[in-house]
Parts: sequence; structure tokens; C-alpha cells
Amino acid sequence: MKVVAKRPESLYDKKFHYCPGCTHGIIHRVIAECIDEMGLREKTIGVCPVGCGVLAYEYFNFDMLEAAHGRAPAIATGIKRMLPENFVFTYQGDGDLASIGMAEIVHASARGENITVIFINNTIYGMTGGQMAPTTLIGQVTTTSPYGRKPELAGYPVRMAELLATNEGSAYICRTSVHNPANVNKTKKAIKKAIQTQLEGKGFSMVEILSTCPTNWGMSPLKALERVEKEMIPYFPLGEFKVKE
Amino acid sequence: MKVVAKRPESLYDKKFHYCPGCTHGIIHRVIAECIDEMGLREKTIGVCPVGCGVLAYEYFNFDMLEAAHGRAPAIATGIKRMLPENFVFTYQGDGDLASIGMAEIVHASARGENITVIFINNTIYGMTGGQMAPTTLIGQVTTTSPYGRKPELAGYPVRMAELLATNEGSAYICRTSVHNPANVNKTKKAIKKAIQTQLEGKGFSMVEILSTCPTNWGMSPLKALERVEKEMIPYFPLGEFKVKE
Amino acid sequence: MEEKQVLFAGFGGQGVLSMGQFLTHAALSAGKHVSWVPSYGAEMRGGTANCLVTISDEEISSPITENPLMAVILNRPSLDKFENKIKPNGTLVINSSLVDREPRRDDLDVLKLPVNELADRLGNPRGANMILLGAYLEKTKVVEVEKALEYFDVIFKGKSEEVIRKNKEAFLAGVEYARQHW
Amino acid sequence: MEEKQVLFAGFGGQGVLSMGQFLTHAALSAGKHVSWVPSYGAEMRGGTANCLVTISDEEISSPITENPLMAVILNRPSLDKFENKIKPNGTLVINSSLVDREPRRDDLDVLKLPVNELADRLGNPRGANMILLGAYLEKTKVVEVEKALEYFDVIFKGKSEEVIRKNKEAFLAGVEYARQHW
Amino acid sequence: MEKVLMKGNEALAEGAIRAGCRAYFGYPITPSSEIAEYMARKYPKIGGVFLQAESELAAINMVYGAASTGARVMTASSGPGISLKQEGISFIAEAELPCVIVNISRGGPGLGGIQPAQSDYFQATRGGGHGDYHTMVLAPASVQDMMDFAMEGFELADKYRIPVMIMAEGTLGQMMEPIILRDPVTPGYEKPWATTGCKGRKPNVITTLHLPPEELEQRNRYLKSKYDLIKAREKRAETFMTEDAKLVLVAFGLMSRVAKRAVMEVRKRGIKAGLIRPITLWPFPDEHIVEAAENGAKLFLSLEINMGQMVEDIKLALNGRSRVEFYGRIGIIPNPEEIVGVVMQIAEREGL
Amino acid sequence: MEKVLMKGNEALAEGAIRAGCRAYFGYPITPSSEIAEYMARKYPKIGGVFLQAESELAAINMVYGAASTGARVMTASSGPGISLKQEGISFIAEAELPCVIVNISRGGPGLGGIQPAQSDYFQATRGGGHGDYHTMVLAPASVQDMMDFAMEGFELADKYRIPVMIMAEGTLGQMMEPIILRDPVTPGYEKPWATTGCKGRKPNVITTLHLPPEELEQRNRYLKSKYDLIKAREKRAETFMTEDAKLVLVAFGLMSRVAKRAVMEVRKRGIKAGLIRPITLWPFPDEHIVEAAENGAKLFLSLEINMGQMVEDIKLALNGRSRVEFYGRIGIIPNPEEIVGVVMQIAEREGL
Amino acid sequence: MARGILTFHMDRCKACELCVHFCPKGTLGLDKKIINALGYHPVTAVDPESCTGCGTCALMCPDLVIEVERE
Amino acid sequence: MARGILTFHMDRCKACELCVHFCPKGTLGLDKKIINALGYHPVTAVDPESCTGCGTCALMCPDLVIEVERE
Ligand SMILES: Cc1ncc(C[n+]2csc(CCOP(=O)(O)OP(=O)(O)O)c2C)c(N)n1
Ligand SMILES: Cc1ncc(C[n+]2csc(CCOP(=O)(O)OP(=O)(O)O)c2C)c(N)n1
Ligand code: SF4
Ligand code: SF4
Ligand code: SF4
Ligand code: SF4
Ligand code: SF4
Ligand code: SF4
Ligand SMILES: [Mg+2]
Ligand SMILES: [Mg+2]
Repeated sequence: MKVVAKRPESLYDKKFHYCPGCTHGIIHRVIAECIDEMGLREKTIGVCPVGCGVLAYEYFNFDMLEAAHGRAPAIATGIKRMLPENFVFTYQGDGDLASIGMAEIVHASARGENITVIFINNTIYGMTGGQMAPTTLIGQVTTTSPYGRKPELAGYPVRMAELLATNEGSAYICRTSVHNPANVNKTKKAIKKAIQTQLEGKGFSMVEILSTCPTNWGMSPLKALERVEKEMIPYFPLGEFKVKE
Repeated sequence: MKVVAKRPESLYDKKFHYCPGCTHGIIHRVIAECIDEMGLREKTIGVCPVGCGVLAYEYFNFDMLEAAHGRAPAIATGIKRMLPENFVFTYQGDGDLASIGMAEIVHASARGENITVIFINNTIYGMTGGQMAPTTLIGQVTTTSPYGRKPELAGYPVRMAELLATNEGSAYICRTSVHNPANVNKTKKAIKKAIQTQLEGKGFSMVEILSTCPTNWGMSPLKALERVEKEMIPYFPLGEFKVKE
Repeated sequence: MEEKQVLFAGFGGQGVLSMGQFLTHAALSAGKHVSWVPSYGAEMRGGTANCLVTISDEEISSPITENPLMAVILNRPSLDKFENKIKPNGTLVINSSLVDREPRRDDLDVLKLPVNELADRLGNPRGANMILLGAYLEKTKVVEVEKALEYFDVIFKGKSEEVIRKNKEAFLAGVEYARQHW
Repeated sequence: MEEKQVLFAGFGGQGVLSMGQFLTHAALSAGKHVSWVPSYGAEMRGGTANCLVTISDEEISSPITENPLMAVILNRPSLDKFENKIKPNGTLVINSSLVDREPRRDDLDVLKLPVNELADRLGNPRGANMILLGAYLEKTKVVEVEKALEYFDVIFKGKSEEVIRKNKEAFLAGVEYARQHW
Repeated sequence: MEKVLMKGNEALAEGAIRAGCRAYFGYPITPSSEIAEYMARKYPKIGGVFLQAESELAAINMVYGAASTGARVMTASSGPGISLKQEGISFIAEAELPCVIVNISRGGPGLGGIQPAQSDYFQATRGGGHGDYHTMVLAPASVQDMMDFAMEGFELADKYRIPVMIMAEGTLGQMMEPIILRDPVTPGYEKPWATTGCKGRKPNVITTLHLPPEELEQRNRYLKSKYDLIKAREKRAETFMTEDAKLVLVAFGLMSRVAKRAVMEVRKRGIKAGLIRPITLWPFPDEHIVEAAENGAKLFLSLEINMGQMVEDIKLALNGRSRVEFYGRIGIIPNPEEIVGVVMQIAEREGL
Repeated sequence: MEKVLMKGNEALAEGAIRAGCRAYFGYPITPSSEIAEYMARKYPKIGGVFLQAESELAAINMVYGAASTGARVMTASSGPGISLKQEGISFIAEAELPCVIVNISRGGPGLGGIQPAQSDYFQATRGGGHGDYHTMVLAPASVQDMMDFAMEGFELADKYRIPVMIMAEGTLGQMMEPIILRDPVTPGYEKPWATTGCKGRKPNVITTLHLPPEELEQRNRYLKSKYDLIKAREKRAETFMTEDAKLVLVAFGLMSRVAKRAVMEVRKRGIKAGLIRPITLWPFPDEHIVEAAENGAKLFLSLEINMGQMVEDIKLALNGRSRVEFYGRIGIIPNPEEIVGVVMQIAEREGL
Repeated sequence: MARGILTFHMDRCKACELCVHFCPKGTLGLDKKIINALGYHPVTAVDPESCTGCGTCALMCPDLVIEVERE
Repeated sequence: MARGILTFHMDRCKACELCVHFCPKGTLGLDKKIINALGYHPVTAVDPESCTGCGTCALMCPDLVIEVERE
């Protein structure tokens, strides 16, 4: 008998608070698997965002901190500078990372800060009930773009992977998705590569992961995965944007 | 008799507080000339930074506001949204714009905010006595990088023009210099083009101008101009990075 | 009628808040003083939700109480949390589909109905809350069922006819259940 | 010696702050209690600068005063600003190169010297402040000139020999000027 | 007059609109987000500016910019978001830009919880930012107040060129009550200082920089004199049965309604209790407190949803004249029954 | 012992190093920047971390992260920068992370001026951020204090797991005095709560989120009990000639030295004046005030470089027992002569 | 020819049906007869024999409901 | 063959010498005999005749010291 799939050690045996079908859960599991497989659990320090992932510290079975909204990269910087031998990562939503936390993420990248960022792009503010995010697509209806996002009023969705790739300090920047099994597997590979980048001291690494918010998109979980494929990927192309050798 | 050079109407007849040979003064004059020549003085609203340009409102002969450090783009946004017919610009240093004000400038650009930004890149914090800026070059000695900026500790200089050019909302992004007469003239052209971009409602425009800080670089004004040419331009290439048609 | 306070409690997705809002609207339409106070938890996914409705003939001084006269309970955690807080001799309405234990207090007027089953049977799983509300109003007369029905269109203003129809159907199924079982 | 407070004032670039620091160091080396309080204005380019040095045989309770016993004034705006604040019968040292008016008070001991011209003549325009200091010390004996010279190397620790030599030269030129003219 | 059922946050937003506020800049945060969402729905239809800022910092500075043009403008937030605005509020206070800042409060410190609290009392009344400044602070107690105080807030802001803060417990923002919709007003304040382009006049400058110490001091003294004027004129409170009260409850916001109910209850039991409800938290209605003491109140009970911050203001008002006690919760608004219990216990102990 | 001439800011920085502080995160601002610059020079040589953050916001959050690892860590700023840190300070207070935060104060509000002020008193003592929390606040009065209080600050921070603020007028940071260099200490506090990787133990979590209202309330009560303990134990003040004083000056920081000089001066003229110098601004040394009142002081004169913020604390201490008056400047530190004048006038009026 | 063995943590299932959709064998479905403590009809193996133990269901399940072993 | 007429606002000159350096005709220099109110030796035309009125000096002067007219 071979175990094909079971709960990784890096996750506590505890129910997630996420909505049905929300891919935050998949991403949690994948991160935990990577950390297990790379033998890093005991030297990992994770930083939670404010966003639906705020309670991630209740699920991850290693040292965790909870950051003020948007400031996870600064906190991770403080930790990593004191403990350069540990593996330090942040887990951040698009409101957290691309809106309020824009300065912190750009500067962590510019400094080549040797941390890893897992960036959950679901084109919306999940936790606070569906407001517009910087990544909200043109035309997308949210509670603060009730008539659809209009570029004249609310500007254009930011592509964080592309933007951060312009910084010299960025060592590994990649965008993946978890909307089907093949892409979940690719995401796992990318996360491992990002972790490896940090372990080798190359500098800043980020995996931007396209994720769903069935609740605030007002869709079934399956329709939500379809939207990732049909609407998000065309604007947020998948792939590696920076790989420092 | 033809007047070749005299004080533009958009500048009060008042002595600048800038250090000898500091190119802030040249840039002030060029901005004022552009505004005069385009007939915009009475509909211009300018926003000063915190930095050596903090007192610019004492020199410019039109409506001005003084912003909190780094927040000029947000203030300009507030103004422009209320008065879309006016010409609104910010004047910001590299500490102001590229360090503390990173989130505000990236978002003004992402929103395609219809404002114009004059960005004075002198690779240092002039006003506060010569600390490192995000644009400080590798190896450059400042009071907070006393042994020269080291990328392992302090990261890499950010190239704001390139970074902002990745945003859809950016309509005109250009980098110029004022280290010799030809480039002063080019700077003037670029500023006019940026203003025109705003007048036509195309979106966010920025002219990044390489500038000197003889005092904190510890150089004579002439040596400082040389440094612009020899050290700055190689890392911060001049030219247009985004021109939206 | 003196001041009455009703608590609605259940999972986030069960429509407890709109149940309370419906009652509030209905009572206002019927000329009462009302207030609706939710516990809110948008920042906490997957949690429990509840709201407190106060209905009175006079101005409402305090819209807050920890000891409501009645409670409409949609799931087990809510029963555990609120059972002891109901006023002595108050009313407790329970969704027996999701509450797998008996109430412990014996002074309460306990009314049970298997809401989820009923809703499944109606082919309208989202109608559970309206079933409960119909039954509750039929039994307690906090607002007359007829009055509530009159104001249905007003309260659901802006919703599609289909939605209104389905909700009314569920509401009436609840009324029917109360007539037959309570 | 009782507590003495000396104010140095001039343009930002004239080295007033380091003049004061030199005196403070020298006085400390000579066994005095000292404090040095600058007006600071790094955020304001092109402004005026000044600092206040207190020298005392006892512990200094307050390092602050608006009415110093002596003032060393390097430019016109500083004279305008501080002339009236000097203690009655105090001492006023003036850089007559940049101060184009006479002091208005007649109770003060006024000492003038054309520092910029002297510095230009020495071929060391940056030495102006040391010239002034040399003259000032020679005249007032706040710290003995010999003591000051003794501690020169200590005070300028870390500076190149060339710099120290030039500064000493300027200082001595000032001493010389005072001997001849005051 | 017909009443409409509204959420507190929506009533406040609608009140702002009726006061002529035509611009909203804010960043979402529970439990204040409905204000932004309401504006996002309404403004595109009536020609107002709604902009979701990238952060609270950006939002307050957008308010700075928009208010500088003379427009009526608002922002709203909660807890951490209000902290992030402190630098901006200090700037706005110095620049004397009229605007309304809303704090739909939650529990802190840190991320805390989203449940109701009044623990930003010090921050609001003492100015959490740097320097000597004040904002006026209004504390609504009902959904009707949410609308009315929004309207009043803009009047006060324009009248005194001061940022006005409206501070309400989260619950008040979230709850629904029927209210009377007020008639819209047309703002009537001249703003010759506004930066709108210098056509036909000398350029205007809006700055908070005052490098010469004398100028800085003069500005501070000027602001102080303005604050003294506001103190003299604008203290507001509601008093309830304080004429003969031996024990006076002091509570603001939604909490004051609970307290009022408790007073009614203990009066039935023969306890001479009364209530003072500060409506302006700054300026604090100290004269109302003093009057109650003069009328014979020997004990004041401060009821707060925090650890006892208003106690200081009551004590400062009384200056030793009567005693002050405190009862507080956090994250929940205690119910009237609980307060009755507390009051009865005190009454017994004190022989009231 | 040989004395070394140092700037206040540098003495403070050196004090931190001698206290075992091995990390500094900060953003430059006059008049505090020398602290950062000192660290930038020193740390690369002794193996400490100096990082110029992109902003004050980032800096305080880097402090959060670094303090979480158990290290001694510091940041410094002034005025607007301290305002920007308020959210972070509230988080740090809740998370109980020991650290030292320095405010080399300038005049506000807004951009204000860079000249000395004490107008961040309320912000420091009441917590300018959201929620019920306190930082300890130490006010040095000399360059020696700058070094000593930095060292003491770290001890207190670790002892109570609390952020400690050191607040000094800009002048104190800029001026030079000879000081005695203290011996370095080796920090001796166990920090089993630190997030350092969970090898050999259960994972640690540092969070400030407390969604269940009961948990939130319990946290607040716990913090309050900690603050009460600190109040009981750590109030500090220096008193000077208060035993028989009829008039007591109250002043902190550099201002207190000016006041002391003035007291010496007026004593010569026969006025029974004394001085209380609060060393901890929070907790405020109210017992020292009360004692002076009990010794017969009928008037307290609060001397501040602001518009009179500490007055409230003196009044709260006295609770009506004696009168409190105020004299203040902004942007300058008044000189002893000026204070003597003020005191003489009062003495005359009061017949002292 | 069943090769996969499935274990369900039923109390955690939120009936999102991602596993159902992505199972290549149609092995899974929701059990309409049961309502779990979260209020959902949880997942079940409607055709347990068809399971190949490929693990895709577990890969896509956001809530770690399914454990898979292969013979 | 002088075609340029120069006016100097001497009190504003900071002696940075940018004008001196960039003047194509060598027209300008600092006047070592004067110290202006700012404490500098201000600019002067050491060879006024050579000025062509090209305006380069004014273009590079950060302090608007020089006005240029051309015949
Ligand atoms: C300073 C501050 N501002 C605002 C908030 C409110 N808030 C909490 S989460 C959130 C956005 C969450 O969106 P995102 O980061 O995209 O995460 P998601 O929930 O979508 O995973 C906001 C605005 C806060 N907690 N703190
Ligand atoms: C919030 C805040 N932080 C810091 C400062 C201090 N400060 C004033 S100007 C400045 C940097 C100026 O540098 P830059 O923007 O490059 O302008 P420059 O002087 O070089 O033209 C800093 C850090 C401040 N005033 N406000
Ligand atoms: S709100 Fe959206 S992002 Fe948050 S848990 Fe629910 S589905 Fe996921
Ligand atoms: S400090 Fe530098 S940037 Fe500022 S005025 Fe002087 S030379 Fe110019
Ligand atoms: S292991 Fe594969 S075949 Fe079996 S149920 Fe899961 S997805 Fe279907
Ligand atoms: S994917 Fe997981 S949670 Fe969703 S239905 Fe399947 S087992 Fe249940
Ligand atoms: S106008 Fe031309 S030629 Fe004349 S001085 Fe100026 S730069 Fe020289
Ligand atoms: S460029 Fe201007 S300031 Fe410089 S030397 Fe010439 S005239 Fe004087
Ligand atoms: Mg999101
Ligand atoms: Mg700069």
C-alpha cells in the first residue's frame, strides 16, 4: 500500500475556515508539502497577511507571525536579517500585497531581500466582502466597482510579477495557477524553486498564484476555476518572469 | 533688442534657498518657462514634496500645496479629481517618490491618474543631509552607506521610469538630465510633452530628471555635472520609456 | 405589545441576517418601532452569524440585549451559545435538521422543525430561512402572517419575481408546517 | 571662572558649528564642564546657523540661554538677529568682511576683523572660521591659546595632516591679528 | 414623516451626500466598508467622486488634496486604518482643511477584533498624530444620528476649518433602524483660500511648514485660540434625569442608549440615577458634568467599551469635586441588564 | 572616569549598542538622523544589522519582525515619522514585543518645523494608535541620560515585554556634552515565545488577532493588568527642593534643566520654589506630585514646549488638591531668564 | 480492478465538488442523504470500484477531506 | 562685434561657475574683488565684448542671475 495523498506534517489536523471550493486551501496544502519535502519545517518562519489568509497560523505547523495589512514583507525582512539561516516566507493576498503593501513589496524586491513571497491573486478583497482589488479585471463587478471596473475611474489592473521583474533585486518571479491538476503541480514546482532561490541566498523570490473567490465572485467553485482559465490567465499570463542564475 | 533669457512670469522674483550649483534651480526655471509658454499659469496647481524642493511654493507664482513626505501623488489625485480642467503636477525627489512614496506613485500610475510628475533623481537625500536614497548607486558613499552602498545589505538602485512604464495607466514616461545645455533643452521638451499628455487626458505622465547635489556628493558643482554624465546616465539611461498614442 | 427581542442565529451562509431583516421590515411596515442589530463577521469566513431584532410599540431605548425573549436557532453551535441566554419562559425555535441535541432548559417553549429537509423537499435549499420564518410568525404572531405577506413585495423590492415567488412559497410552507405541527 | 556662554553665528557653510565644537573640545580638554548646543537646520538649505557653547567650572545646569555673554558673528543677518541678545557689557566679535554695518549697542566690547579678506590672503578661504577663533581666544582667554594648540591634534583626530596644518596656520593668523589690532 | 429603514453606515453616507459632500476617498475595512460601498453605488449617478485609495494613507492625503479645492469631502475607516491616517490628520489640522473623517470603531490594539469598541477615544480626543492639534469628535448614538451628525459634521468643519471626526461603535454602523431622511443642504461657505488655479487673484498656498521658530509658535498659538473658541461654543451633551441624581452614568455612542435604559430601570427601583451622554467627545462637555455635580451627584460612573479612557476627562471636569468610577467591556456592548446590575451594586454599597 | 564629548543622538545610539541592541531599522528625519548614521557606521564593524527602511511604516514593521526573533532592536524618528508608526506601535504593544522606539521631537502639527518641541506628549503617553495600550515613555534631560536611558529602555522593554519610547527634544539629540561611557551589558532575558524556527519545541505564533469577543476582552484585561503593574512599580521622577516648596515647577526633558536653573535663581530671591522632573512620562509619576502637594505646594506650574499637554496629568494627579498653571513655548526652549521672569510674576501675584 | 483506497474526513467536506469534477473515473459524488456538521452534503465514493488511486481528487480538494492510498 | 547684453542680479549669484564653464565665448568669470551679501564672489563679464547673446549662461544658471538680450 502506497500513500498517494495525505495531510502533510506542516499542516495541523484542523478544519480550514475558507469558503467551499476556495483555492486558498489548495495553496496552503501545496506550501506545506513543499516545506515537508524539502525538510524545512523546523527552520521555517511564515508571515500571514490580513486577508482571508489571516488565520493561516492556525493551520501551519511551524513558527508563524501575523502581520499588519500589507506589511508582511517588512516583517519578513526584520526576521530574515536576524536569522539568515532560517527559511522565511510571506503569504499575501492581492489587497495586502498589491494595494496597501505596494511600497513594502517593491522595496523588498529592490533590496533583493532574501525572502519568499507567496502571492494569492484572486482579483478581489475576499475577507472584507468583495471590494475591488488592484488586480480586479476591467469590467469586473465588485462592491466598490458596482457597475464594473472602469479604467477612467479606477485605472488598470496591476501585474505584479511583471512589475517586480524590473527590479535588479528580484531573483525568481513566477506566475502560476491552481485551477486544474496540471497547474497545481506546476505551482508546487514553482514554490520549490522559489524556496531553493532563498536557500541559495540569491535574493527576492515570489510566486504569484491565480486563485479563486467563489463567494465574492458570486460563482460556484467550478465556475470560478473556469473564470481563472478564461478571464484571468489572458490578462495575467502564466510563466517565469525573472530567473537569476 | 530681443530678450533671450529672463525670469519667467511663473517664478516670483525671489532668491532660491538651494546650494550653489544645485540643479534644482535649473529645473524650477524650466518648469516655469513651460507653464508660461503653454499659457497655463492661472490654471496650474502644483504640489511640493518634502525634500529640498519643499519650499518650491515660495518660488512658483501659481497655486501650490505642500504635501507630506511621499504623498504628493495622492494629494494631486485628490485635486485633479475635483478639478479635472486644471493642470496639476507634483515635484518630487527620489527619497520622496521612490522610497517613502513608492505606493502612491505606483498607484497613481496604475490608475492612469491624469497628473504630471516631475521627479528629481539626485541619488541622495539632499535636504536631510545626505542619506542613501533608493536611487543611490552601488558603491556610492552616503551618511547611511558610509562604506559605499553594498547590494547585499542595501539592495539595488531602483529605476523608476522603467518600473512605472510597466503600468498600463502610464501614458508618458521619460528620463532626462540637465547636466549640459543640450540636455536642459531636451528636458524642457519632455516636460512640455508630459503637460500635453495631461491636457489631452491621456493619463499619468512623469519626467524623471537626473539632478545634482554638490553639497552632499561632496563635489564642486561642475564635478557634479560630470558625475551625472559619467556615473548616473550609464545606470539611468535617458530616453522615453512609454508614449501612449 | 411590549418590547420584544428576537435573536436569529446560525452559520454564515444560512441567511440568518436576511431573516432578521425581513422581520424588521415587516414589523416596520406594520407600524412598529424596530431595530436590527447584526453580529458581523465579514472578516471571519466560515463563522457563525446572528442578529437581534427588537420590535416595540414605543421608541426603542436600547437595541441591545443579551437576553432575548425569543431565539430562532439554525445550527448546533448557536444552540450551545444562546440557549442559556433566552429570557425565562421565552421561546426557542430550532432547526432540527442541523441541531442534533435536545435543549437543556425546561422553562422554554420549544418549537422544532427540520428545515433543511423541508427545503430539500420543496426543491429550494436556499429557502430554509424563509420556511423557518413563516413557521415562527404563524406561531408567535410577532407580526401577523397576513401583514408580512402584504409587505412581501415591498421588502423584496428590486429582486426578481422568481425570487419573490420562491421565497413566498417557502414562507407559506413554514406557515403550513406550524399550523400542522405546533 | 563662572559660567560663560558664547554664541557663534553665520551662514550654513561658514563653519560656525565646527568653530563651536573646537572651542568645546578645547575647553573640555582644559578640564572644564562644557556643552555645545547647535541650532540645526539640515532640512533648510541656505539658511543661517548658530551654536551656543557653555563653559563652566561647575556642572552646567542649563545649557540654554538666549542671552550669551559673548557672540562671534560671521554675517550681517546674524548681527541683526543677535546683537540685542548679548548680555550687557558682553563681547561682540564681528567678521567685518561680511557685516556692512556698525553695531548699534554701545555697552559691548566690539572686536572686528575682516576674516574673508584675511583668509583669501592666506590662500585658505575655508580657514575663515579658524582665523576668527584664534583671534577670539587670544583676546578673551576663554581657553588659553597654548592649551588650544596643545589639543589641536586630539580635536582633529582622523583628519589628514594637511587639513590640521592648514587649520593651525589659520588659527595662528587669527591670534596674530588679535595681538596686533585689538 | 415617513421613515426609512437604513444601516448606520448607509445613513451616514447618505447624510454626507445630503450635506453636499461630493467626494469620498477610502480604503475598505470592516466594519466601515458599507460607507465606501454606498458611495461607490451613488456617486456615479449623481456626479460625485468615489475613489478606492490604495491605502488609508493615500486616502487621507487624497482628502487633503480634494479639501484644498474647497469641496466637501470625506473618508472612513476603522482601528488600524485610522492609525495609518494620523500623520495626514495632523497635516490637515495644521492646514485647516475642512473635512469629515469617520471611525467606525473596532476593538484593538493591533489587529484585534472587528467587534464594537470605543478604545480609540484617546486617539480621537488627544490627536493620535504629532503636534498640538485637535479634531472635533462627534459620537452618534442612533442611525438617525449617523445621518444627522454627518450633516452637522460638514457644517462644523467648514465653520471652523477643522477636520471633524465621527466616531461610532461598529455595531452602530452595522445595525438598521428607521430614520427620517433630512433635506439636502447647499454648502454656503466661501473658501477664498482654496487652491483652484490663480485666475483673477493672487496665488494661494496651502502649507504646514513653518521653519522659523517664531512662525511655528505663532501658528500653534493661533490654533490654540481656535480650539479655545470651539471649546467655548461647541460642547454638546444630552442629559437625562440628572437634576436630582446622586449617581450619574456617563456614556457616549450606542453605549449611552444602553445606559439610558439602565437608568430608567434603576429609577423604577428607587435609585436616583441619571445619565450624561457626551455628544462632542472633543470638546468634552465638562460643564454638563460640573453641573450634575453641583446638583448633588456624588458619584459618576463612566461606562465605556474600553479600559476606561473617558474617565480622565470626567475627572478633569470634576477636579476632585466628586468621585469617578468605571465599568467597561471590550468587543461587546453590554446589555442594559448588566448595567443595572452594576448600578444596583454601587447603589447598595454607597447607600443610595 | 574619563569623559567623552558626544552628541545626544550618538550617545543614545552608543547606549543601545552597549545594551546589546544589534539591529536598527529606520528612515531618516531631522533631528533624529544621526542615530541612524551612527548605526550605519558602527554595525558593519561589530556585526549588527543596520537597514535604512523605505519608510517609517516599513521600519516599525521590520522592528516587529526582528523583535519577534528575540533580538534587541530599535528604531528612531521624529514628528511625522512617529505618526506613521502608530499602527505598528499598536501592533507591537499587543504582540508584546520588546523594543525601543525613539522620538527626537520637533514641532508640529503637520510638517511644522524641525526645532525642539514636546508636543508629541499626548501621542506618546496616550498611545496615538488605536486601541487600549501603552508604551513606557522615558524622557532624558542630558546627553548622559541619552545613553543611560537607552540602556535602561531595553531592560524595561524585555522585563515587561513592552515597547519603550524614549522621547527627547530635538536639541537634546543635537547638542554635545561630555559623558561617561557605560559598560556594555549582556541581555539576560529568556524569550521562549520568540519565532526562531520550531526545532525541538512546539511552533510559536505571534499574532494580534483576537476575533472572539471574549478573547479580545481577556487580552485587553490582561494588558491592563500589566500596565497597572508597571504603574505600581516603575514611576520615576527627580525632585529638587520640593520639601518646603510653595510653588512647584513641573518640567521634563531638557526643559527640566532650564527649570532647575530657574528654581536655583528664584530661591536666591527668596521664593520657595521647587521642581519635579518626570522621568517616566508614562507611567506618570503622580505620587511625586501628590507628595509635593502634601508638603504644602499650593501651585504647580507646568513648563512645556507645547501648548500644555502635561497639565492634564498633573491635574489628574492632584485631583483638585492644588492649582495648576501653565507656561509654554514651541519651537524654542525658553531660557532660564525667561522662566525666572514667569515665576517671579506668579510669586508676586500669589504673594509667595 | 479497483486499485485506490479512499478515506474521507467527511466532517470537513464543504461540498464544493472540485474532487467530483476532476476525478477522471467518476468515482465521487455528494451524499445527498447526509448533512454534516458544517451543513453540507459531504462527498462519498458513488462508484468505489472505479477508483484508480490516482490522487487527483486529493490534489484538488481545498479542505484535505480525502486521503488516497494505492495498492 | 558684441551682440549680447548681459544683466546680472549679483546679489543672487552663488559663484557655482556653471555659466562660466558653459559660456562658449569665455565671456564670464567671478569677480574676486567683491563679496556679495550671500558671501560669494559673484559673476561678472570679464570680456563683455565677446558675448554673442546665445543665452547658454542663463540656461545653465540655477539661480536666474543672468538676463540676456540680443541686439
Ligand atoms: C490597515 C488595514 N486596512 C484595512 C484592513 C481591512 N482588510 C482586511 S483584509 C483586507 C483585504 C483582503 O484582500 P486580499 O489581500 O486580496 O486577501 P483575500 O481576502 O482576497 O485573500 C482589508 C482591506 C485592515 N485589516 N487593516
Ligand atoms: C514622514 C517623514 N519622514 C521623513 C522626513 C524627513 N525628510 C525630509 S526630506 C527627506 C528626503 C529628501 O530627499 P529627496 O526626496 O531625495 O529630496 P532632495 O532633498 O534630495 O531633493 C526626508 C527623509 C519627513 N519630513 N517626513
Ligand atoms: S471570501 Fe473568497 S477568498 Fe475568502 S475564503 Fe471565501 S472564497 Fe476564499
Ligand atoms: S542639499 Fe543637495 S539637493 Fe539640496 S539644495 Fe543642496 S545641493 Fe541641492
Ligand atoms: S484517486 Fe483518482 S480515481 Fe480515485 S477517486 Fe480520486 S481522482 Fe478519482
Ligand atoms: S473537493 Fe473536498 S471539500 Fe470539495 S467536495 Fe470534494 S471532498 Fe468535499
Ligand atoms: S550669452 Fe552666451 S556668450 Fe554671452 S555670456 Fe552668456 S553664454 Fe556667454
Ligand atoms: S551660474 Fe549663476 S549662480 Fe552660478 S556663477 Fe554663474 S551667475 Fe552665479
Ligand atoms: Mg484577494
Ligand atoms: Mg534626492
